[in-house]
Amino acid sequence: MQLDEFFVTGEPLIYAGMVSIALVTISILFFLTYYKKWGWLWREWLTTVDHKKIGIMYILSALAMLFRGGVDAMMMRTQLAFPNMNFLNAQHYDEIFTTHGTVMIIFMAMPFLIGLMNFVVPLQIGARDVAFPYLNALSFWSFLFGAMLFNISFVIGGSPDAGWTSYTPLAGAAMSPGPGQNFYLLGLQLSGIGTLATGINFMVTILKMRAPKMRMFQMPIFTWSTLITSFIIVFAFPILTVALALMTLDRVFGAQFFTLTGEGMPMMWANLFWMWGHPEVYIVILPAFGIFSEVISAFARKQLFGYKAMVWAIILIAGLSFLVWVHHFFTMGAGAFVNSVFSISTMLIAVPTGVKIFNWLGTLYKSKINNTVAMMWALAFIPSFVIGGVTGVMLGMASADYQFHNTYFLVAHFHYVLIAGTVFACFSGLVFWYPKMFGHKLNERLGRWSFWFFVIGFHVCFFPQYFVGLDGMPRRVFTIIPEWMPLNVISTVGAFGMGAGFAIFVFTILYSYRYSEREKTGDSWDNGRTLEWATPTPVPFYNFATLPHIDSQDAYVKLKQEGKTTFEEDKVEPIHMPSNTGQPFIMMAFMFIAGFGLVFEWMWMAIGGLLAVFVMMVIRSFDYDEGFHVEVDEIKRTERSARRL
Amino acid sequence: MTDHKKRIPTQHIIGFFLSITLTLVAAWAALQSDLSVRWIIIGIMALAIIQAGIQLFMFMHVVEPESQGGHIPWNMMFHGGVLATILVAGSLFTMSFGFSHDHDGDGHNQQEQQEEHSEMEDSTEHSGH
Amino acid sequence: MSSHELKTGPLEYRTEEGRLTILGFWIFLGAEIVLFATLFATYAVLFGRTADAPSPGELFEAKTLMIMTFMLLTSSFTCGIAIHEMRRGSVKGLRNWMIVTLLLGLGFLGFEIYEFIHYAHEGATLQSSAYWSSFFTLAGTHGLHVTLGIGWVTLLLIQLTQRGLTPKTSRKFFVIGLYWHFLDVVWIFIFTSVYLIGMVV
Amino acid sequence: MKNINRLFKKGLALLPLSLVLLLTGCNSDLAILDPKGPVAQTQKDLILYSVYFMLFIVVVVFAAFTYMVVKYRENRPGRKETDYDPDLHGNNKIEVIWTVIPFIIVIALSIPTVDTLFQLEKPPEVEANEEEQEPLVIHATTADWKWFFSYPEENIETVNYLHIPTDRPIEFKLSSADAMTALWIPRLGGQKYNMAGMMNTHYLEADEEGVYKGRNSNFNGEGFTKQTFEVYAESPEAYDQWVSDTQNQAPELTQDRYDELLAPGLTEEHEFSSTHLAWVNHGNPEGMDYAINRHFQKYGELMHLESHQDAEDFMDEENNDDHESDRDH
Ligand code: HEA
Ligand code: HEA
Ligand code: CUA
Ligand SMILES: [Cu+2]
Repeated sequence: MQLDEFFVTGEPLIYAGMVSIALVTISILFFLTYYKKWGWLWREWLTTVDHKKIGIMYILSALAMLFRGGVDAMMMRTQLAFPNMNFLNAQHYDEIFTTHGTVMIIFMAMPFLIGLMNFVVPLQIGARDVAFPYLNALSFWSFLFGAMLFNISFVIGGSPDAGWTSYTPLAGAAMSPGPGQNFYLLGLQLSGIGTLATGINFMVTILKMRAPKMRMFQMPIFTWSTLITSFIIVFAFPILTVALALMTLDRVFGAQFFTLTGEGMPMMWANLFWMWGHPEVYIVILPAFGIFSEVISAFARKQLFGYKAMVWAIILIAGLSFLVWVHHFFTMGAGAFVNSVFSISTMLIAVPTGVKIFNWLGTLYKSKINNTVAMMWALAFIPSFVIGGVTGVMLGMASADYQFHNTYFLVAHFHYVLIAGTVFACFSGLVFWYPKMFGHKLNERLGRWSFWFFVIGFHVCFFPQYFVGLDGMPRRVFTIIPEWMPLNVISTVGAFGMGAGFAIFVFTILYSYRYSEREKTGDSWDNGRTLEWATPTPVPFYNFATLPHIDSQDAYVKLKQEGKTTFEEDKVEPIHMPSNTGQPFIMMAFMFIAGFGLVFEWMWMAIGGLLAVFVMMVIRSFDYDEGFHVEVDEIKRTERSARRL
Repeated sequence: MTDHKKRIPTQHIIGFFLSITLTLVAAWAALQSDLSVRWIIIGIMALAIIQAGIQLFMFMHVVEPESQGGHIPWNMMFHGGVLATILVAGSLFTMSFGFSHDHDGDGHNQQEQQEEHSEMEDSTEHSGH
Repeated sequence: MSSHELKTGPLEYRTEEGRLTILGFWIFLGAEIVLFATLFATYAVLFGRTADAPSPGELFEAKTLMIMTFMLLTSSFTCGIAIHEMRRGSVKGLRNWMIVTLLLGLGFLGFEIYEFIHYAHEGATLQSSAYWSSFFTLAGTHGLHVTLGIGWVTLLLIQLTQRGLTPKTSRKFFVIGLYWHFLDVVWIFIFTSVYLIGMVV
Repeated sequence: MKNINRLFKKGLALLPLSLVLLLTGCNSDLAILDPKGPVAQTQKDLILYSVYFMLFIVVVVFAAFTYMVVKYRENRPGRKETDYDPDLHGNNKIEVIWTVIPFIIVIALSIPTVDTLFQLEKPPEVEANEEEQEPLVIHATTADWKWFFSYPEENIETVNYLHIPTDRPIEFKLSSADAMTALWIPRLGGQKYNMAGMMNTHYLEADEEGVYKGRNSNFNGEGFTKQTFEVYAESPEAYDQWVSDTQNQAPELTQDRYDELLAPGLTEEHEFSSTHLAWVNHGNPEGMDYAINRHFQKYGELMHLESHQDAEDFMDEENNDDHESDRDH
């Protein structure tokens, strides 16, 4: 392979991208060296197994990915508002919507939520870490290396261009030769492994490591949603793993699963993809629902309305999520009976989701709404999501979907649920838990600005898309007819509004780092209802000095009433904690190398990388490190200074 | 599997004996018997499920008290089974229309008609010359 | 993360770490069920799509199949005995039965490799058709699991000689026991729905 | 800030209203809501039916939401003590109500959905004053990035455009020579996939004369955007005339010519006085690898397609002289 085949050439945009990536990398390396931060980076972050730090790393990476996906979105919107400017040609546009969709769902939405789960869930249930801290680090690094593998396709080898759904035979070796599609397969494969491990980890954590006496039906609702999400992950991700592996076998090893030759069956890919893909969209919405429940009940200063109904609704949605996948290909011609079955199962999801919506409204009833930025994101979610949801039900009516399918009506639907649901939740949750993570709040005034820009921009961007969809504008086209221009221009204006909102959000983070008042108590909002607020800020690495007995929902409310804390001096005992280790980072780095080798079909590299991974596993197997104990004295010292006793 | 101190693992031995027998029965049903294909498939799949049960309960102790009555393991196995059913049955349900879109029905007739048609065409052409 | 150790019950369950790991492994097995189910679903859907390659009925041999199946069934049994011995506190019993298991596993693998090579000679490879792709992937994934299991048992046997029976080593053996039985379950379904049905239809 | 705040929430509440306006006001403009045939009509009716339910739901939720947000703000002037009840944690009766009502709505939506699903599998029903006609069979085959329409009974084939008679059901036989695509003519009805090695049946019908836009609506690579065609729906007489003109004047389609056309790329409109079905039907398993075997190497090549580049059909009003029956939309 020639060097000019290896690097993507001939595109000014990509040269610009390469230059900026190089500059950013060089400056990061420079600062790390200049301020002698290498050791710090390695000790504190790369080798950490602390769920809080891992959570923060997830969130930072997800924000970076939101930026990347967002820039993709801006480029698409620019192209569609000025189709004759030749900003993007067809091929380039195809690559961009593919990476946009993939990055946003796999490398932005999921990691963001997993980051929040990582930080919050162990604190909410009174645990000192997740069940398998080592595995947790492994998950994170597998996600990050997977994301990097996917993202370098931008400058090396070429991006995938068959849509985030990668339908075969288009995505097969015959019609999409070259490494692009392999990046998709291996990037997702690598990060998928980590996601599966996360699912297992959280299930065990939540099922087995709750504070003494905390019953399942006393768990905070975000923890519940994490549990159920993990359950979906455990049962859905293996499907993706297999589907990706099969396509890899097709592309790299000449198998015939989804090919046009050898009696392959391309549509089986669509089937497998959506058997994972539909549960996947609920993987990114259920934790969001959990976050909204927490935020709404905290700032409404009221217990969540209908807690039990809320929990059962989540469980029901999770169950149904495995029974509706065919609604993504109603138009495949499977016949009226099949479509009827899946139409009905799809629409049924509206019922438990409705129950949730009404219970949030019920929580607001007779409440005292404290309109903070976190709450505003949560409130904006309710009406916006309902629009996305009811249009989803319209898509669910198969015979109508024959007209909606593959149009902007669909694009509008999924952005209404993904952004108003998942993205608003990420912002809401980040603002809400930010003081716990970083010891200071985000500036509220700036927060409002970013909120309004983003939310108004969002509606301006996506509401018109319903109508341009009804007018017959298909998705994934890079140029449009004059009739569709006005609505598309409006849409683009809205998109840039969102861009501004996001820019202000990032600025808020920097501004607040510099100017915000530092936290003095653990209960930053004075409204904390669950155990995470019972810890001091910053949270000691072992989380809880002593574990309270929990006998009610909203445990911290009760603790506050009784004047108790999670530091009962006379009950402190040594705490056992796991040691840091660089193994996960190194193992996944080898995995990355193996993946990279497979992408370019350099077998020596793939095999070498895999062997190194096995060696790391053997090392791990012989590693009998038992962790260490935090002594009582140290705990007391830490707690006293943190609590200013 | 309450008593782990026993010298002779009766449960394992029974399990082993059963699994060998069931395997033989299945092989016999499939290769030697003259049941109809449909009944063979139903029968041997049922045997396979029983065997899976034997492994789970007699060898893997899904429900032993040490794992708290196996509540969670049992749950995972059960739901895994449900999902496996959805995956296999669901894929067949929605995918196997594949070749019957039309090929068995009038699709082929179309094709034949078409062939006749072009043959006719050919002949007229020839006679025209 | 408490390091409290129980004084009674099987070793592998005595520490919190052991209990969590075993539970986690069960959940992992749930995921494995789905993984194999996806392969089975693919196999079922692609059944009959042999293109120009021979059909399974022509290639499958009842004799090899029965030998392989009995080897794996027996290995599952010996593995169960090994864990039983472990719970009785017998390092020797555990080691010896585990070695028997290992050998049976190796035998199974040998036959599988022989079988695959044989099919390839007859013109059925991963590349020859959709059906054969799905066959080799399904059976191959199982075979790969067995291979990994063999490697894993070997590592554990070394650790057993180094450290004897501790809560940690016995937890590891218990877990691989689950894994091994699980592979047997998967094989039963391959035996039934791939081989037997393949020979009947 | 507070004011904007409130204003915006009001604005949100107005959204459904704007929906009504757009739906009624621009009704006739939006392609999907402007049917020109019975299939599209059925779908439009179903869509409007569902929209009424959705509007009802949206109005209820928005009203309740606005009420809560306005009334229970902490610093609303005139807040009363009784407006706060932190211990209110649920009510079974109301849970049942808001479970059952959506459930009923779902049933109300399911019935017509299932009904139309079965209807759409058959040729559209004949209206009272019309005589029943055999559907016109047209094989619609796609290849990267063009359309072949074969009329087996008439023994003609067109590329990238389609003529149909009005008031007669059309039975499309959909298949693809390579990637998965979909036939979609919004004003005549919804889409269905074309797949290699299989054949889907799709019924449409026009009951008004006119030129309608049709396209491939399922992404299949670089030329996707430009894989469009025009549908000339004309009176049966005009249609028959066109058929016989094509039969008499158009060249025959040879296999070489066909293979050439099949190669990935864009192409102009063509017509032939024979069909490719004579030697390959891509909808049969045997026809599945026909194109890929012939053009394997060409699928990876880039066209560097830009939006001003004419793809014969899409942005421009192209060579009308092909179609004497051209009419305005
Ligand atoms: C967060 C992600 C998310 C969520 C939550 C949803 C939620 C839903 N989705 Fe969506 N969907 C996507 C993400 C999501 N979707 C994506 C990404 C795609 C496209 C992928 C691609 O092709 O690229 C997609 C595509 C998609 C399709 C395929 C369309 C097509 O390709 O032609 C369909 C069809 O049925 C559908 C339906 C639904 C339904 C019925 C819900 C329901 O869960 C919604 C339920 C909610 C409500 C209904 C609102 C609240 C309820 C009430 C107030 C009660 C009363 C209401 C009624 C009785 C109706 N979605
Ligand atoms: C969580 C998922 C998620 C999110 C958050 C988004 C966010 C956005 N999406 Fe996307 N989208 C998808 C998931 C998502 N999308 C998926 C799955 C697809 C389908 C892909 C496929 O077909 O395969 C899709 C497809 C898709 C399309 C259709 C493309 C096509 O079919 O041709 C469009 C078009 O408008 C679009 C637009 C946007 C916009 C404007 C945003 C905005 O919300 C983005 C917000 C913007 C930022 C966060 C910008 C940050 C950048 C800056 C601050 C830089 C400053 C620069 C400037 C202001 C210039 N998306
Ligand atoms: Cu999908 Cu045939
Ligand atoms: Cu879906």
